[in-house]
Amino acid sequence: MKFNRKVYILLILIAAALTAPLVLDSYSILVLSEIFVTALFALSLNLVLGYGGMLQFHQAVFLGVSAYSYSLFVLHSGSFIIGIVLGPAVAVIFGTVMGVFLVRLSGIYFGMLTIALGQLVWAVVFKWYSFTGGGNGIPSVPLPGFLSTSTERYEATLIIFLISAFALYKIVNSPFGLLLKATGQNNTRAESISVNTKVVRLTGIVLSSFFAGISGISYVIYSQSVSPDILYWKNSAEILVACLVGGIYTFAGPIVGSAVIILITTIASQYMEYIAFVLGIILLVSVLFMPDGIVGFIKKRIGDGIAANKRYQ
Amino acid sequence: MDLSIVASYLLIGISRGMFYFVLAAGLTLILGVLKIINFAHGSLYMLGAFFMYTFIGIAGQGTGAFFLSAVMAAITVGFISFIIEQMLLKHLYGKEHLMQMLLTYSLVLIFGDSVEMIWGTDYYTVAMPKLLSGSYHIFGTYISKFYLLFLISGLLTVVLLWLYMYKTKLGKIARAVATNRSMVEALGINADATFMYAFVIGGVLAGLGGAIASPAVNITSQMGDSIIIKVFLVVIVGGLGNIWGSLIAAIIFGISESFGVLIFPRFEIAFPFAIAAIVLILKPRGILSK
Amino acid sequence: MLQIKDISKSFEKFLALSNLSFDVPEGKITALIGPNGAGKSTLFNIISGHLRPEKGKIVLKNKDITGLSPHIISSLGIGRTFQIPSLFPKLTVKENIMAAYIVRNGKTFKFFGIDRKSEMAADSIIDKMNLSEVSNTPVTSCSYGVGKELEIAMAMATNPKLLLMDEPTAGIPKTEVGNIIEKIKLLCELEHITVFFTEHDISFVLSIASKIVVLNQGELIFEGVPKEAMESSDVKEIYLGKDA
Amino acid sequence: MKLSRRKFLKSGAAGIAMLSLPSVASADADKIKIGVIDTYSGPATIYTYGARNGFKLALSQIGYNVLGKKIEVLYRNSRYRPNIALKMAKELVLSEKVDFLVGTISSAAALAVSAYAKSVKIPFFDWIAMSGKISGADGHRYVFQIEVNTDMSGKAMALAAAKEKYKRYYIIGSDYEYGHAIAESFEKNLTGLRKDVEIIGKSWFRVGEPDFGPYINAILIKKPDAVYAATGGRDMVPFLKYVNFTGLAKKTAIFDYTATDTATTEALGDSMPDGIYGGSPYYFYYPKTNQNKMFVQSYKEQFKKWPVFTSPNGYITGNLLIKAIKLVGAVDKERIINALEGMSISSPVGKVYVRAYDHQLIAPVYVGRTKKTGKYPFATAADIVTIPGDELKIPISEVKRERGL
Repeated sequence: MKFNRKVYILLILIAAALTAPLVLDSYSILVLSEIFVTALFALSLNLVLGYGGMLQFHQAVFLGVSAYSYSLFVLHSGSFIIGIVLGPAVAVIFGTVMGVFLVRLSGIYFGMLTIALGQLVWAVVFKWYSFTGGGNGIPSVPLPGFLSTSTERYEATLIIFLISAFALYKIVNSPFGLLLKATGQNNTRAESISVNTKVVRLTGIVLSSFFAGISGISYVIYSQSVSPDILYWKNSAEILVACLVGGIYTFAGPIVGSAVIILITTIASQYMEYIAFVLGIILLVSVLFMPDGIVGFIKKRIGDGIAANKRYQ
Repeated sequence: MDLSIVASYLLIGISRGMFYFVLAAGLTLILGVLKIINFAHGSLYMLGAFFMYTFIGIAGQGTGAFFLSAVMAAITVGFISFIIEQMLLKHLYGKEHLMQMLLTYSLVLIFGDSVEMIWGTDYYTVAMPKLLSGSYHIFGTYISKFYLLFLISGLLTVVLLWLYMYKTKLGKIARAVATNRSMVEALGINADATFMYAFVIGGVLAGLGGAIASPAVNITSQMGDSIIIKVFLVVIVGGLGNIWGSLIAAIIFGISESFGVLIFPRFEIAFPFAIAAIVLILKPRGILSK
Repeated sequence: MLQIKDISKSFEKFLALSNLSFDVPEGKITALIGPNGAGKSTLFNIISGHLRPEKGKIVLKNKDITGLSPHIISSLGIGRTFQIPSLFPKLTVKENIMAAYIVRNGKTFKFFGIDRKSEMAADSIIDKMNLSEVSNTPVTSCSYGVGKELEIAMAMATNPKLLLMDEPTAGIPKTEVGNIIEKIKLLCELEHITVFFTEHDISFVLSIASKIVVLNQGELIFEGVPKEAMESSDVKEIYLGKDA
Repeated sequence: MKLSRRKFLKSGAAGIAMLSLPSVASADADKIKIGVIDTYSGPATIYTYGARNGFKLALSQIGYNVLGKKIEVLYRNSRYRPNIALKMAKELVLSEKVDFLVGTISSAAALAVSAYAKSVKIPFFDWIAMSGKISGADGHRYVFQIEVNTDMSGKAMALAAAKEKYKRYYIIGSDYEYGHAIAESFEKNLTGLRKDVEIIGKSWFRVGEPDFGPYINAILIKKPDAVYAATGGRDMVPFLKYVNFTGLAKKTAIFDYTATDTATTEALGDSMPDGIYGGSPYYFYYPKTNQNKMFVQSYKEQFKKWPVFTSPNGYITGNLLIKAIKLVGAVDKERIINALEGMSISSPVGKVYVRAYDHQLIAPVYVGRTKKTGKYPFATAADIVTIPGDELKIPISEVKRERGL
């Protein structure tokens, strides 16, 4: 197998991430696992946003529904394995039911419906005091035995992220991925080459809700508590910002975006009060000057670089 | 329930609806003309209330001072919208709508914190002007005079918007741009001017909404959040970009809420979202569409 | 091959097509001509399923396809090219073509791996249309001409029985027009594809079409061979004005 | 498995996160670190600054030093969001290595931080959030409730209401944890004391509701003898403003916990209606003991403001902690917790103590009616009745039942 420079760097990074707990203090490990949770969540959004070209303004519903399903199930029945499977399953059910209605619309209407449906789920979870704990949510969610120490929890979020990211990468580069991208870029043309665009977009939404469901489980492992906040639309807006800052038309964009946003907010929150202001400025600068995001920007630089030295060879 | 109670609820419902319309009109105008959701609309509403607090501090407590401050606050927010449009939004017109919407969301984050930097984190409240405090004894119950403010500003908005849209050249172009922008540009008309006016009028209305609500609410950086979600839903039900549709939807929301206190069970907060979702699914163009 | 049976279509008050009937013979090149706004694009959108007619039927080889959704009509063998090249901007030329093959090979829901068959098929069309040099460049950075040719390549990839071409020579410099004509002839004779294209430049039509259908304000003015079209007074009237 | 060359590098960007975070603290022995998490923006600030100032006063009175160790206090603004409060608690414990956690006006945040404190065995003092679950159902060894909770305050208001002649009550409140908890406790206690009392209606408005018109109109139509309003920190002032300009206070008696508290009356100024029944664990002008006078005097000197009902909580929290550390003679958390259990302390509201079983502060509630006496630019509580803590505390058997033991 011929490996090249890029794959080596990747393997080094993964090895470093796996061994991080030996090197870093426990707070940095906690922040790292938050990054892996958010990065997977952002990747799941970007499947429909960047590739599928759909304005999904409320992806947090799928993460929240999965986290709540796991927590409520485990609290009442206690069997972890079923809980872990149930989370993404419930997310997929929500993804399918919402998707069936969403694919009938496009553009702004699609976006508005995601907000309306998402906030409907938030309102029910927020108000169903007796079942979901209402505003308090579930302060402490039991986890399986093998996730009792923070290092084990960190490794779990990392492994979940690596496997899911690899799967998503494969999907994005699969025949289905190509058709999803095509439908996202030009729905009419896709129809005229016999692509059933409604079904392709629906499949995209369902897949994205599945991976958001997995990130919901990863979230519970990381935070060990759930509150209706995770279902509020602002949570979805924050992840949208992460995708854009990273670059929505690249695979790694959402990962880099999530890492940058979380690192900046974590470091900033230790020193200053106005984190939202910082995030706002970053988003403003990205939208105006770096619409392709950090990874898009770098790729263009390398791309021009290669093209440039080709001319001189 | 006897007739007078139903009448009292209708009056409260309509005046609440008028308040929602002041905010919804601006949002749907921007949506129709610029084809983007202005997430910053809630922040402009909040700014309206903060400027109102500052101007009332200068102008004093009299009723005349209240209305002067309200107008000043609305104009100030309109001016801020002008700067946003000219300095920021204008550069994105060719680009995808997602970028423009994310730009407005960045303003939500920036305004939220800058308000606390400028006015501090204490919270403010504006005293109710004498003319409007107390209540009328009509329909056998007490209707607070404050609703007068909602009614007047709502009607004012209806009239001014009608004049702008149907009686001014720019308004007609704005309507044309809303239906088919490329055609308008093909005829050599500069659509950008209508974008600027739509965004500024939207800002003025959001500021006015904040100013007239200031006596009744806590003026804080989070005040925009809950109301704006409601206004989004009014715009959806009314039909994106359809100003008169949002007027009817606003009144429906106002009345259903004011009766809701008596009838709806505890899940009352979920109903507006459900209504909006259903309307979007069945009639995406809103209740007035054919 | 394709029968248009008294199709009518109006947009609110504007009557775009009024009970239009004619048929497109199999294995031939048929031209649909008429001044701008005659209803050519509207008819194409009705055939391809993007618009629904108020009245009338579209029959493809005695199968009524009126009102079917665009992707089903396309899968029944009606390919389409657009007046302004409508492609997948961020995908490469090869990926644009592969998309059509993936659907054709039923690999739409293949979530992992690569579809070798589609890749090879796409490569062969790219060689045939000598687009190999731009094969891996995203469409956004390709020239207008490449876009036009890619449209034709993608149409061929869907293995259509009937190809609707919306003004194939639009925006092409005079020198290149011959190249496009060759490609269309190649499609018809070698690949046995029935071609039905719209055009408003008479001279180009006469050299290639074996049947001409002329529209004006949504009504059928003439249907027949090119030679007769030249003599018909009605046709002259639209093109050359009253006193011709 | 051939790793495809081109794009896969990008998904490995997790490496960027490898740079270690600037973790500030090294757990040196000669410093006591306390992490305070609360909401320091928006309407809650009139209460959260009060608690913080009381706490600062207690610590400044011992020069931020105990047993020769310097006391360092870190403040974090959780902006009323539970998941942010939890994240900051983790940052304070793991990165800053704090010895004690203090905080939160929001009950949801208190419950989340309390659960985390239990898992990392760090004592957490809740000084404002009043939900009965904090020391009750979700109580544990590492949480201390230095605040009269909803069970006790609801009972105090019920005791006051039972003395009055009102029979037909209408309950209205903010639709979140605090609103429901205190309304439930009030209803349970009042209907227990007075069999003739009847609840004729209930309605709940969203936190941050801009227009109370319909809710007040519904009350006017039902014409109750009295209204119990369960309004929390963020709706208290706007709600009472509406009550004032609709004249509701003239037509029906109104009971509202902390309506008579200085923070509320000062914020409302002259638009505060007279005659509102309010309960508060503290007023700066009552009780008229000299310890309270000294507390008020040094508080006003240092913070230029009147102390509010949360100020003594902060002050008591500080003094309890200092007394326990001195008793134990070291920053040994387990022994400090044992010392705190049952510890009593003299405070601006007289002698108060921490009940051993559920770490709940047992303190009195003073119920009075708002009156603009002209002595201050805002209304104060008139004809105050003191209800001692022992009369309000919930029997331990009840706490056990709540915890399902």
